[in-house]
Amino acid sequence: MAKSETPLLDELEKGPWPSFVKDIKRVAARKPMAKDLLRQLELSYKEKIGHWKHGGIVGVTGYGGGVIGRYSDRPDLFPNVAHFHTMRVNQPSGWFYTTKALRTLCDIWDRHGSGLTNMHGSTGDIILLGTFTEHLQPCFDELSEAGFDLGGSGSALRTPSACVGPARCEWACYDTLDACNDVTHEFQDYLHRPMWPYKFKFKFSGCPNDCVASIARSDLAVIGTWRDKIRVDQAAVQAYVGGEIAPAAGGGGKRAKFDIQKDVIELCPTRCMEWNGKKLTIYNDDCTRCMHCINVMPEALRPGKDTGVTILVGGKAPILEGALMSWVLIPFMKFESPYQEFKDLAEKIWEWWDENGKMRERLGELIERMSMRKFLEAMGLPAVPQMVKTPRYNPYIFF
Amino acid sequence: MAKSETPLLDELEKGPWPSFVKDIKRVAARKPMAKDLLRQLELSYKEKIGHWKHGGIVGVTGYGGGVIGRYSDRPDLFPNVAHFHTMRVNQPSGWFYTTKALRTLCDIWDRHGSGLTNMHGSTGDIILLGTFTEHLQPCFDELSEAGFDLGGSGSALRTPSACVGPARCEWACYDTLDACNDVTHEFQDYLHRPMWPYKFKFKFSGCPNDCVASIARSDLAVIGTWRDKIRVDQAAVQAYVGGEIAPAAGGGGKRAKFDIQKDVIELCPTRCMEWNGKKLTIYNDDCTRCMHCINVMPEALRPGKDTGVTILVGGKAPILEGALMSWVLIPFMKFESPYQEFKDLAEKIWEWWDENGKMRERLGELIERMSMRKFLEAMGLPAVPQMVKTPRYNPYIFF
Amino acid sequence: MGKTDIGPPDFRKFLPPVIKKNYGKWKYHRILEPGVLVHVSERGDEVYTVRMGSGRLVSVDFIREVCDLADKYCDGYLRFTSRHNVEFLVTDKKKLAPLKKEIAAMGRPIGGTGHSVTSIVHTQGWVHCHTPATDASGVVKAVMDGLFEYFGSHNLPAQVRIALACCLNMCGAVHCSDIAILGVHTKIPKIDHETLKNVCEIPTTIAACPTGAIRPHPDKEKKSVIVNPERCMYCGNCYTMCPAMPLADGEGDGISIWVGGKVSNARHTPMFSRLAIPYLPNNPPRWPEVTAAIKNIVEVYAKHANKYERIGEWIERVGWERFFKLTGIEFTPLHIDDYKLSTTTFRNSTQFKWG
Amino acid sequence: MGKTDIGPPDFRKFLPPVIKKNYGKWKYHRILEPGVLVHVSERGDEVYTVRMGSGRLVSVDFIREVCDLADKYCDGYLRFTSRHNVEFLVTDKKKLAPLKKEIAAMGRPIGGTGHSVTSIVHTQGWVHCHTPATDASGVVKAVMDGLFEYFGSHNLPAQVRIALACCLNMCGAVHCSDIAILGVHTKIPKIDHETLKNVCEIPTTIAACPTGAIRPHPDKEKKSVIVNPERCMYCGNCYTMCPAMPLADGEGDGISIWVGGKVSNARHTPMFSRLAIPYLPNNPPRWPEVTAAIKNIVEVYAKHANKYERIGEWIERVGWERFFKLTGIEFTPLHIDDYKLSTTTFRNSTQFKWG
Ligand code: SRM
Ligand code: SRM
Ligand code: SRM
Ligand code: SRM
Ligand code: SF4
Ligand code: SF4
Ligand code: SF4
Ligand code: SF4
Ligand code: SF4
Ligand code: SF4
Ligand code: SF4
Ligand code: SF4
Repeated sequence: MAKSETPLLDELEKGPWPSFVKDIKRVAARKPMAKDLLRQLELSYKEKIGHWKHGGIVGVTGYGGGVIGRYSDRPDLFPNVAHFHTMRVNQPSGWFYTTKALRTLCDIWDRHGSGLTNMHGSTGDIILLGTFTEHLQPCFDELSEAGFDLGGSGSALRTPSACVGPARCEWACYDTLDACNDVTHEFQDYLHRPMWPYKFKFKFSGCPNDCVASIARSDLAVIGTWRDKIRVDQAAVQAYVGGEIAPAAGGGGKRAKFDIQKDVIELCPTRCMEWNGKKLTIYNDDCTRCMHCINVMPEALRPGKDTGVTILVGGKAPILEGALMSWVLIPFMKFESPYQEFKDLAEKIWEWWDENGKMRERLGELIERMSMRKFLEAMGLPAVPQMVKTPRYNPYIFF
Repeated sequence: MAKSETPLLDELEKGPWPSFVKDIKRVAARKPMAKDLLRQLELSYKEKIGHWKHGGIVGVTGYGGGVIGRYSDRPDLFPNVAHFHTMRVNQPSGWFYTTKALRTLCDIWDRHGSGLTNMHGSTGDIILLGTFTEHLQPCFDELSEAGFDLGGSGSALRTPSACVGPARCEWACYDTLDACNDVTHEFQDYLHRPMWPYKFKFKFSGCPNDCVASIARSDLAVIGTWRDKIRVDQAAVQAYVGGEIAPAAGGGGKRAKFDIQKDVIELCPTRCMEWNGKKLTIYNDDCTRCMHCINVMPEALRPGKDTGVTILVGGKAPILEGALMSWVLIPFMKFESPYQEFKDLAEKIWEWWDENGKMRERLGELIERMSMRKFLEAMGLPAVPQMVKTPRYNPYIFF
Repeated sequence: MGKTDIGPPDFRKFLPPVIKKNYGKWKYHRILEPGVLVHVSERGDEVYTVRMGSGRLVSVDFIREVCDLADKYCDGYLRFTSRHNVEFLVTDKKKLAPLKKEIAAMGRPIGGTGHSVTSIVHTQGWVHCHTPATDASGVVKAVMDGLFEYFGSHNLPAQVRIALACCLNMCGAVHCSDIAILGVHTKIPKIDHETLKNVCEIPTTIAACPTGAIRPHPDKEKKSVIVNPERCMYCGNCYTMCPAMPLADGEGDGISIWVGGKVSNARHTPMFSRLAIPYLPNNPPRWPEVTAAIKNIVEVYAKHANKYERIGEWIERVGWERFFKLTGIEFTPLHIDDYKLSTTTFRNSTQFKWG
Repeated sequence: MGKTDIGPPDFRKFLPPVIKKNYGKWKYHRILEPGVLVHVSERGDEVYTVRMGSGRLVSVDFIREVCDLADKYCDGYLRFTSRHNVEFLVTDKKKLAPLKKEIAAMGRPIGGTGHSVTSIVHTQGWVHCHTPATDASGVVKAVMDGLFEYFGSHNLPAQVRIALACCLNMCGAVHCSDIAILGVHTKIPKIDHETLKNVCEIPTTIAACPTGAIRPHPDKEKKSVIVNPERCMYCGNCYTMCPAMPLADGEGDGISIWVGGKVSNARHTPMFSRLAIPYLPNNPPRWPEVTAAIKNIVEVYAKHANKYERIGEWIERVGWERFFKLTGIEFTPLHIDDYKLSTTTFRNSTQFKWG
């Protein structure tokens, strides 16, 4: 049996977690691009260094983004990955698919690329991983025929993402999927044609559990919330206490025994709940809607009905000034289709950011540089205590 | 009755709190300086603006500090405060006095100054408030005769201060008064002859209650602590619970009813205490020596016996880079006379600060600029987790 | 010529016998009543402490009166506290009543212990300093008159430490006080272009500004500087370095109020004071707006906080949203930090109360 | 030419009937067993979800296999989660067992729900990016092999979210994860002075450095730049802007481990990941040091944390001193921040534990 060309990578075929090496090898059998990818990766494993050159500018007609150019720095050894560009395909909101649509995508990619993908990229796109420049346009054409379009890249609006929301979650305070889809279609121009100081990302989570990590990974995070009371089913509370219903959120395992006092009452961040052995009382004025009690007793507690969203701005990774999490800009905004108030806000933000932002300066960094105060002025928004963890302790006030 | 020259100030003679205006008026009757001070202050009250010029350089022979020069900007109207310099007199540790010593001071100041003082200045000195340049030297000579010396000012070691400590407090973990006195005498040269980038302050508190505000008001804070267990007298605990002894720390007033669970157990920051109705258990490994339980039940709980100090550095007011509170540098140091280890540390710090500090750059600002890491290296001290609230979350590591 | 470098007198000479005998041997204390403590030593000795409020700016006459009392009741010993109050140390319990009576007769208050408003740490103000944006002693007198009942009582949830500083140099611990009164300028320095070149070094003056608001004067002849109003936040550091750049202004100067600071490590770690009210006008002699604002804060706190909750601990529990709502203080854009550490003060969570 | 600007397909076309019928009408869910949920709607309809672990870097063959299962058990519908796992939506409870059996037969795990280690969010690494300091898929495979038992069980105190980013650009949410695996360079850029002038703009390159470590090359002819090793912290931003300044180095590159980050608002507000281990060597193919270090952290956490305490909440309760002691990880000067917000991370209190 011929000695394997990828002894190091072969080690990763062992072990219980699904092996990407095994998966690539299947495709490598029929796809030289995949084969050479493995061979180049083996070299990287040996030398402990990547073998991809700085991306060039590649793309499809009419778009300034959606494709990440990639070239091997050893095309001599790995000719089939001399080019290995990736195409970002905008995912359907909530990553719902029919097998028919997925099979179409697979066929297109089998014809035009390495047959490898990331399902999905961290921003949310379907990542078609690796092809040659000449395949880009034909591949795009077939994708478009099949009803798919490219996602964002470069200094543009990037592909928005949404949590599963009302499709399958009882805690969604607004239609995350519709909002994400609507907004993505509304701003196609900004998405396909980079025109800003740098990238801009939206993320839509249906409630403060934030299952699409909007507060950490988007310049403008939309998180569902409610203004009225948590809905309580006292009988169901007793059922949890009595053990008839197992607490949710994986309370199972060796920590199964449910203790409402220890597991819920004492973990409420504002201690605004009381349990007297029979009845659960929630002082909703002091509830900060952290979701914990609801997470643990979903059959007994439900978010309120007067729902909407909290808008937060500024989240980003560390380069250049340090990582940021988004900050509360608007504590509460009603959020129904066609989301006009939200779209107007986005346009206003982009205008101010485009006017004042330096090259590669994200929204959060610009707000930090110019001051939240100037940003609020530009947005015509009031300063409210919900925006701060603490008022300033620095005495340098620009009266 | 002649109309008062100070109608506005006269308003401050009313009201229950002791009136400084009444007090000054008494002296003004016989001291023109005090009279003119009141008249100038009245003008300030009318114009809502101070009438003192930028201080000049005044002092006594052999010293570079200890006197704050002050000149009225209206010597024409208030000739007797044309000069109104203050002399900072180094207080005895813990602000203990005999009436004999105080009367001597009063006589000297009656002879050489306005007869007004601050008992005491925020750094701790006796402030002899206001005299003419020609009085400075003779006044100093008489003070010295009477066993008093000037405090610090300018870019020098300032007057150290200590809490009442073992003189009258049961919680002092070291002799704050002796340490303060010893250190002040040790470094007289640094105190009287400014030679550093800027000022430097010591403060000595006997325990984490920090009754001399060392963590906020000194570059090098010495706070008493212990390494072993809190001493518990179970009978006394029961006495508090039974109401035989009233809880200390002003538990009186309308909140008198003592509830050990609510007032002590649930307020321990690390929840490391348990009360089962009879016995108090403290898990000392998790105790962070915050003092609260001891504060409330002084007859039942006492600090441990293996005492010493925690050394913190960097505290200062906001100018220029923003206010700082001191940071843990050495979690535990035995602290007995002659405090040589501490004095060596102080010298080492000054040397590093003097070498690297910019003009008017405080120790805390220098550590921020150069990095705590470089400071620890220079001090030959290890990095320990007690020094941080949290390890870095910024990924820019200087490997 | 007096001998130099003799340093402070040895405190041991000034310790009353009962203190000398029990130095480092104290066992516990009790607060007998507002302003009166007793400390009991391991040998069973007792020393009673009567704490008398003092305005800090005091005359030699006042000191002599205090000495008379100390001679009469404390064998000629006394001390001052770290917050300017006088402490009479009495060994004979029977002397307490007459001592207290005489103190009252002098119109001096007894208190400042336990859960009280003790005396306000403050600075020079218009009495002596050259960079004040308000007075110190006057404001303190007015505020303490308003809070007088809280000095001699223990009805507050916990200690309330108030401090005043008359400019951003913040002498004292204004940056870590339950309530801080801070003098603020709100007008840019009025530059005296004539004298500047004689009294100031231009490079040092320019470097003195934390926000780079100072630039060389465009007219080279002037050999002076100009201030960019957009960048000035009135810190006064340029005036500290250059006497030709005063900021004091009768109309612009005023007082800002800060809350929630703490020095002790009890329960909660030490905290900075945070902005509650950006600006109240200087309104001597009794600063009605300032006294009313502080009284309101103390009373809302007293009504809502739990026992042993300092103001900062109370606010941390109920939330700043609730603080502004309960006190009726308006939250403005000025409350939001815009200096170096601003992002660490913004709320990165959907955890907040509606009011 | 394909039509442009058509945007993503309408998700409504891809919703299974049970979802369409109960869209926005779900009432509650239960976690039946690790990897299997049931959601019940207000009308009483039920949808069962089987969550299958996926390595994210998957081939079209894998996707087709998944489609086969979805056709057989879910009427041709499926979805992916925000952490790359596949979710099969089943309406007929009886199909669960056979579906699970077939998934197992494919060698694919079921789990990632509730108090588990769900799949690791990760990025390109050596597979595709040009700025990595380590691989992504390989490290994730090795680490998940080591933590495999925690994927399909609910034995942890709370959810453990692990993320990997192969350089400081931190694609994904490495900056807010319970455990973060971050590729780090430790050697300064190797400047290719020949090509630099053709491929880079010198001013932009110089401006790209957050610490001002880049200066024009002293030798004007070179028309290049040099890096001051003292000021460089290997962030890689210069390389992002200028292809002639690569940092990747076979010996110097490695992995740092960060802990205590959190995205959700449950109980505690969101938190950043904090440094636990500054550097572990790149040791492909199975990164033994990295897998061992992470397994140790997960197991010490599982042993000591209370129920519903994420790693960051546990550490906040016991103290970082205790975390380093229990895990045996060495606390070094590198753990202490030295960038812009450093002073907000230093301990301004005597409240700490001895160990
Ligand atoms: C493909 C993807 C990683 C993945 O494997 O999933 C990715 C890949 C790259 N990212 Fe990213 N980022 C990806 C999601 C993210 C995220 C997470 C998110 O969007 O939810 C972040 C953190 C949030 C943020 O944007 O700050 C992220 C923060 C960055 C940064 C740092 C930006 C900053 O302001 O700090 C850079 C650097 C840059 O933009 O120059 C970057 C740059 C890059 C580049 C283009 C490398 C470069 O410097 O040119 C990477 C291309 C790799 C390649 O060869 O394919 N990528 N990147 C993700 C996008 C796939 C998709 O479209 O679905
Ligand atoms: C007298 C006193 C206030 C009082 O009424 O008690 C005082 C008065 C002055 N202080 Fe102070 N400071 C006094 C304690 C403090 C304290 C508190 C302490 O020492 O415990 C602080 C905060 C801690 C600190 O040092 O940071 C303090 C922080 C300042 C600062 C800001 C320093 C900084 O780095 O931020 C300045 C500005 C300067 O030094 O240029 C300053 C400057 C001054 C000057 C010299 C004004 C100036 O800029 O030239 C004041 C002279 C006023 C006058 O005309 O008498 N004073 N100053 C205090 C000293 C009396 C004594 O010796 O006992
Ligand atoms: C006399 C004095 C020390 C001195 O050397 O002069 C002193 C004396 C005592 N302090 Fe203090 N403290 C003194 C200034 C301070 C300061 C400094 C300051 O205010 O500038 C603090 C820090 C304040 C802060 O946190 O902002 C201070 C924070 C405490 C605490 C902690 C209170 C808390 O819960 O946060 C205690 C414990 C208690 O009272 O329960 C305490 C307890 C005590 C005890 C009970 C200690 C003892 O056993 O003797 C002393 C008398 C009780 C009292 O005043 O009710 N002492 N104490 C100071 C009196 C000031 C005054 O005239 O009012
Ligand atoms: C399917 C998914 C949403 C999606 O649109 O794809 C999802 C689905 C659910 N999440 Fe989530 N979460 C999903 C990513 C997230 C993320 C984002 C991430 O990890 O990148 C977070 C933030 C994580 C963080 O804080 O760092 C997240 C934090 C939560 C929480 C809060 C947990 C906590 O105590 O901090 C809950 C509540 C709970 O589990 O008790 C939750 C609860 C739930 C519930 C129970 C909501 C519901 O009623 O349906 C869902 C299934 C339970 C489960 O997974 O145990 N979900 N969830 C994502 C599954 C990821 C996976 O494959 O493992
Ligand atoms: S963010 Fe909230 S609404 Fe969205 S999936 Fe998670 S728990 Fe459900
Ligand atoms: S949602 Fe959170 S804050 Fe509100 S009651 Fe439940 S546990 Fe408490
Ligand atoms: S700091 Fe501690 S030892 Fe000193 S007086 Fe205050 S309580 Fe007593
Ligand atoms: S000193 Fe503080 S931390 Fe220690 S047991 Fe007492 S209350 Fe708890
Ligand atoms: S706070 Fe400012 S004005 Fe007041 S004494 Fe100190 S330096 Fe002078
Ligand atoms: S007052 Fe302060 S901010 Fe304004 S110019 Fe002077 S130094 Fe600069
Ligand atoms: S983390 Fe860095 S190396 Fe990895 S994909 Fe993102 S940009 Fe590339
Ligand atoms: S790697 Fe980062 S710190 Fe080093 S020179 Fe490049 S940009 Fe500057």
